[in-house]
Amino acid sequence: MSSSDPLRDPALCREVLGRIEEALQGRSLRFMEVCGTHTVALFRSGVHSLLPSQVVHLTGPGCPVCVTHESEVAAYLELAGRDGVVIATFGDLMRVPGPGGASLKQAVAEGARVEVVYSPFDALAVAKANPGDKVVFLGIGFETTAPTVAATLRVAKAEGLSNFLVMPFHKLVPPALDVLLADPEMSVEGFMLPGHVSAIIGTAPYAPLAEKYRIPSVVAGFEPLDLLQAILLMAEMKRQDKPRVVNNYKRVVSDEGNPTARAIVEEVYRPCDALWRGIGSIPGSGLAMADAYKAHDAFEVLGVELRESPPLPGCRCGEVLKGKMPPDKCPLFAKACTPANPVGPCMVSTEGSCAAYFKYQLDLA
Amino acid sequence: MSSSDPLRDPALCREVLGRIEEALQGRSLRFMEVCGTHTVALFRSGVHSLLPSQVVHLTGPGCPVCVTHESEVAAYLELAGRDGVVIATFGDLMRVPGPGGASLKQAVAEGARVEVVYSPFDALAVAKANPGDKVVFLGIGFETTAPTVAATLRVAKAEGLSNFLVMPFHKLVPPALDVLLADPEMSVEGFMLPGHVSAIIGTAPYAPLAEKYRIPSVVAGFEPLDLLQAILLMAEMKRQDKPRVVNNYKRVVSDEGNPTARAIVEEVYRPCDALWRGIGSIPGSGLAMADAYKAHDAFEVLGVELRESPPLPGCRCGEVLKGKMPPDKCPLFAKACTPANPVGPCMVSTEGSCAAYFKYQLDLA
Amino acid sequence: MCLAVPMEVKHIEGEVADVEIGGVRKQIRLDLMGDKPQVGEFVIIHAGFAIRVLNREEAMETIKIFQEGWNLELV
Amino acid sequence: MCLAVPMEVKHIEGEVADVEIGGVRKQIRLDLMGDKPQVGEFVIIHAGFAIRVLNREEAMETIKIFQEGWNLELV
Amino acid sequence: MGNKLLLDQGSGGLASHRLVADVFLRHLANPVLARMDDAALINPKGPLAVSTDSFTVDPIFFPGGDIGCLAVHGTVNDVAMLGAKPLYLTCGFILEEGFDLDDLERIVASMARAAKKAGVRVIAGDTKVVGRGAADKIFINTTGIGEVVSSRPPSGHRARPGDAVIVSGTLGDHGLTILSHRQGLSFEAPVQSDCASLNRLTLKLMQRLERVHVLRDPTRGGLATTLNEIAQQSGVGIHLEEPAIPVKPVVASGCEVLGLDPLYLANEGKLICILPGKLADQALAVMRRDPLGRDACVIGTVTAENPGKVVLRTGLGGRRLLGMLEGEQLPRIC
Amino acid sequence: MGNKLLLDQGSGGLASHRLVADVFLRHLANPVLARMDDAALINPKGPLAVSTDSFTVDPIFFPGGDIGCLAVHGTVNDVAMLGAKPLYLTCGFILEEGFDLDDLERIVASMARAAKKAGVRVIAGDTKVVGRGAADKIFINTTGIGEVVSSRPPSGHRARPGDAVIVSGTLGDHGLTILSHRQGLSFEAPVQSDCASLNRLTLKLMQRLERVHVLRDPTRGGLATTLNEIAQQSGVGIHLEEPAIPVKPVVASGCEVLGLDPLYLANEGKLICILPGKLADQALAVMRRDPLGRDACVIGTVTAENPGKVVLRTGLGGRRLLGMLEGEQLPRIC
Ligand code: SF4
Ligand code: SF4
Ligand SMILES: [Mg+2]
Ligand SMILES: [Mg+2]
Ligand SMILES: [Mg+2]
Ligand SMILES: [Mg+2]
Ligand SMILES: [Mg+2]
Ligand SMILES: [Mg+2]
Ligand SMILES: [Mg+2]
Ligand SMILES: [Mg+2]
Ligand SMILES: [Mg+2]
Ligand SMILES: [Mg+2]
Repeated sequence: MSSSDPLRDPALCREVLGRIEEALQGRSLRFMEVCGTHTVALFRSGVHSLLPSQVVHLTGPGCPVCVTHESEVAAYLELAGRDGVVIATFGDLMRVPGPGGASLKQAVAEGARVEVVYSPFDALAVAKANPGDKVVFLGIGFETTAPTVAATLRVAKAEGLSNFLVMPFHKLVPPALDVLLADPEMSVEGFMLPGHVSAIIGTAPYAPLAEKYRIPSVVAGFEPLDLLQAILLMAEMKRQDKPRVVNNYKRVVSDEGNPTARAIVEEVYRPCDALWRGIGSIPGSGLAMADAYKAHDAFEVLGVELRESPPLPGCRCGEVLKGKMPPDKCPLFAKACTPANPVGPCMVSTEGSCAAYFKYQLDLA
Repeated sequence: MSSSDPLRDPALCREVLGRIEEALQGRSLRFMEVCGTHTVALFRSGVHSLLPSQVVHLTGPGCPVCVTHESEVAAYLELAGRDGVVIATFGDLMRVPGPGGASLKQAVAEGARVEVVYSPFDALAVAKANPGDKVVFLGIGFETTAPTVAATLRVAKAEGLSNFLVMPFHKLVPPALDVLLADPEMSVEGFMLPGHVSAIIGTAPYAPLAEKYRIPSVVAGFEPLDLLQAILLMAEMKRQDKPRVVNNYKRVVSDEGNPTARAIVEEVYRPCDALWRGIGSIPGSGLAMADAYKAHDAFEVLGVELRESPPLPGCRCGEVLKGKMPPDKCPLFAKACTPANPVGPCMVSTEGSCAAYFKYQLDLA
Repeated sequence: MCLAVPMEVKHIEGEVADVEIGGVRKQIRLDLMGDKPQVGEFVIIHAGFAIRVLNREEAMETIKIFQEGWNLELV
Repeated sequence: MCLAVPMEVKHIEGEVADVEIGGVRKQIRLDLMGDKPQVGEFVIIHAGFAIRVLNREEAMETIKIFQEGWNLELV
Repeated sequence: MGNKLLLDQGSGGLASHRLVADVFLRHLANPVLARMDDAALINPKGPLAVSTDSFTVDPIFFPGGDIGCLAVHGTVNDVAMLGAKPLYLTCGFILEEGFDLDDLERIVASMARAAKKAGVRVIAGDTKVVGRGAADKIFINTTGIGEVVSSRPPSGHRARPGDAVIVSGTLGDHGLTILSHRQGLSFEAPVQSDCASLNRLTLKLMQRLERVHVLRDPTRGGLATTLNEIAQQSGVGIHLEEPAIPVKPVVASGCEVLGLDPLYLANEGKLICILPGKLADQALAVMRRDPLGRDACVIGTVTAENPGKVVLRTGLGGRRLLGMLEGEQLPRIC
Repeated sequence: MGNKLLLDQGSGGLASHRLVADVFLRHLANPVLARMDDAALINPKGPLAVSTDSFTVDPIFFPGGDIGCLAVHGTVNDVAMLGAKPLYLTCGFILEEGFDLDDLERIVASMARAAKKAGVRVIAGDTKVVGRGAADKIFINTTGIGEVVSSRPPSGHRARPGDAVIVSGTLGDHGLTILSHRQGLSFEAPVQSDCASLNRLTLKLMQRLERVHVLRDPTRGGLATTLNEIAQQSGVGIHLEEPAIPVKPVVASGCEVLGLDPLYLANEGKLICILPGKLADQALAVMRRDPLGRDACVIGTVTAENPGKVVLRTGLGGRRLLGMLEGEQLPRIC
């Protein structure tokens, strides 16, 4: 695999690496990415293995799959087991474990009808093909994904497709960042901000990062050069002691984000508290169905409730997700907890912090 | 395969064979069996190959499968093709060809849902297992079988099993015998009367055979000795010129038959005209659903009609069924018409006259 | 037409009987039997229903006629 | 989170666009685009929806900064 | 690992490797299989007999056996029918997502026992898992390889007039057992499948009686179909004595009830042996000394007349054709 | 005969015989198969390589091939990877009642062409027809037998530090082709399956380069999985240069869109060749002269460090593990 894309240019990247060393002036930089795709990009590109040892990479709550709460998994598994229900979902959720290790993969093996779709819009086709069933789309995802589900619901409503339902499990990033930053143990010196979430929400919601917490923050893309630039920018800001929110992904992210997408989300959903796996409830960090869309709310129509499930014993995901602990310091890591038998959510998704460490990091192997 | 049953005793059988020769006194005996199980029993036991050459065996309309009319096949195939319909049937019907050679076997291959059952009562279980579908039992069979279907319908009605339907295609033997005997070309000198039909209807309906037509007739069982005794009795009656109806199957058939079975048939069905394959319509030879059972009448509930279908080109089944022509004299026999590609119904069922000749008769091979 | 086999009644419960022949056991219906058979009797089974009790004396009779001199009296 | 890829718009019909990258063609939805993209523009696709038009000048800009002297001005 | 099979377990990835190690290798292991290369390396002495069969039997567990041991017996027997000594088996599993892993293990353990008893080794395998509803529980393909021990291996083409036709035991046991457990045909019968590997019996026959003309196992289609094939391949007639054909009373009764003919029912542990008439007694003696041939008997002869046909002489001395059926027998009422 | 498959056609009776004659024998006939005995009689020179695989690919027709030719290529290749000359195939078909007979014939004809091209003969077969819904259209098992031509056949256990790792061409073509035709993932990509028999190429390699250590076709699980297997079997590390790994732009793009990694996608006409580093150029020269090895290149080396692991050096010079996946890749949004 090779690319002539200048954003992947080895020479350019090496130059930036050199600049990072210079900017650090021998001091450390503890930075956190809050986007799972950044986690994976850092590892897959090899950037992670090339960073100077002073750069400490912490992984935040960066994957909407990982943060799906056990109670949420239990709720959709309960539906998956019902007759007359077809679950439509992004592939990412298939292996996410719920209480007792149950997953959609297992539910299918036990007879549940589950369709993996590429787009929520494809789930509409599933609903049309199964008029006698309820087709329940699992609405996971951050601010990037929520609008795609909302837009699909608008079409379903307009077409009167009453057997298309959604279980909204969306999560919002800024409230989660607030919780992280409010934690007194938090020692992050820079944030790599999520590129595609920002494409929707713009840069304004990040203002407190620089203003209130004085943490250098960079909205970053996903190419090697994007990653290195972001780290360099954080290092520079730290060196100059000029914390700001820098948008270094302008080719995709504008300061105002995507107001059309946000308007659609506001039409279809309303904010609510949400359960984050490993973290717990975060006020205002979720989206529930707006009244006008209740007829498509799987919770409402099918009478499902989130039931408290006990936290996974021994799992330190909460600390990992908050950046308090690197994955390989969890006592279960690579022992009781592996991608085949994930104890915690961070080990599940390809994007999960623990899974990325397990899969990509050479010196752990 | 051997049997110590005296009814299969070779020595006894040989003695009866000798007695037949004696009784014939060099003259011929053209006898007809009107029961397909007799046809097959004559061949399978080897009796057919042992009969003196003066005994000419004619096969009558002896198999309720063979006589199922193309129009009737077309009607149930139409239903088999519908969504929400499950056909339940005796195995015998699976290969019976309708117009264009279509059959239930092919319908299944094309997606129809068809369950082969041993008993009509088993079809009730199919109906219970598929509450969302209409389960249509194909009510073929003569007087022996009609009561089993009628009794099943009584239970279905009592249990309120509204998705259990029947298509009554039953045929009655005495009206068909009347038609045969009324044919001026008819040259039969003896009737081997059906054992199990008689178990239901008794012997009274056969009275005209001896009285009006002066034809020796014997109600016969199905063991080799039964068959030979029946032939001997016919030969004796012919020799003595004392035509009668003799019940030589008293272990199963009483003169009054089974009045309980007949009463159940009378409750559930009413007589009607029926189409016989190869023969055409015979007045009063069929059974239609009585008004009290209309709710279980597939014709009524699903809106099916028998549509005239063209007779099969070249097939001489009509003549074979009437005993006018031995199967191997049909020009299509064993050439265009084989059990694999039956042109006419007589080639279809194991009991079909042409099929029996094709399968069992050595000198034709 | 109308394959039917004799099977021995082993047990009766309502309209259902357990019947047996040569070790093969089935459950069959008795709806068509005016007088219910006795356990130990043979019934003739067609399509899952008993249609007759087998008359064993008559069965022997048929054979005896032929064994004892062939006096075919056609009365 | 949120895998997204840039794809070139080849054809638009209502809320549906045909997009392409490296020979791979898909149909995607434009519901989230306030200003519809032009044929020939690149859009960022996430879960079957276009979420942004790719700003190519900005793309070049990022690289140029680094190619032309590293003047990281943090304004 | 739950107790239901997941698609992942057929993916070729880690879950597949665990399944292979935990179930297949654990029960079937031997040094050839354990290499886990793309192909197995063997060094038999030619010439070889090779046979393949897929097993789709439903129910997968039945009195007397299961789909696993059947898959071993069936292919071992086909190889043995060339007068060969079966040595190697390959196994291809097609499994339905959601299949019970305990059942899988039971089946694989049964295969292992059957293979051990027959003296064959499983040298190569393959596992595919297909989505729920894309297969019915489990299908197994086995391919067998054996060393041919005779310079003139038996063949369906070698029946000659004057040969005796021998069967090694009662017919229809397997077929009736399967039917009696088929949904909708509920009847009970104290009968079990005869499934067994016949290779030790055939080897004895080959060693003691060099001039065996035909060996064949009357599986699908039963005795009648298999004899018709031989009659056609050899261009001879086959004349059977119906009273000599061994059928268990329970099988005969079951067939009468359902309107079936036991001569068309499948057997999975019986063989037909055709050889010069004067060797018949010797062959019977060899067979009857083996538990699998205890009920062996001569059921007929090969004739020059009626070439390509099978003719049955009934108990009464009458004769009739015993032809091939169009397809499978279905229960009948008439 | 209608144009939909009937259960009768798998019954072993007349309908079965006609199907075998009209479809299977017509296309695949050769003297060994035509004997139609229980087993085929062959006389190869040992030692032999034997491999079995079942094919359940869906869709059954795809750009570049179909399940029929794939069933030939796949097993021919596994046999070839032992440095053997594949000569014989057995085929087991499991067919769903109602399957289109024209499609069946098309598939069998495709197998016949593939077998002819690869120089192998189908010597034994089996056909089962299962009820509607009990299988998904058609499954094919093939078992292959080949003569081993080398005294030290290649094996996954023989990779040694200092060896070069070569692939014969671009990766992921087959996997992406299949994905692009899978229901619900509708995208179009001008790519076709690479499915092909590699036995002529491997034979050339074996003849010109006696010291080939490992040959393996990276099918299910792709390059990454196969190299991990080899690393574990040989107890060595495998270090890859990511920029050297050939992937077609369209495959790379398709993977980016779906969130997949082409190194885990199946290939059906590619091989991995591992041999002493100093022979790498010679091997490349042999491969590039063959159309199926035109794009061959060295992608890495075998090392003593990191035993059992595959390590990738990225374009930037960074390194990371390339592990095995738990199961099949699923399209992702994150
Ligand atoms: S290694 Fe496993 S248990 Fe530990 S934090 Fe990660 S996911 Fe949780
Ligand atoms: S041989 Fe065929 S065409 Fe002729 S009468 Fe019989 S069934 Fe009809
Ligand atoms: Mg391989
Ligand atoms: Mg075979
Ligand atoms: Mg076999
Ligand atoms: Mg394989
Ligand atoms: Mg199933
Ligand atoms: Mg065989
Ligand atoms: Mg293989
Ligand atoms: Mg393979
Ligand atoms: Mg076979
Ligand atoms: Mg299907």
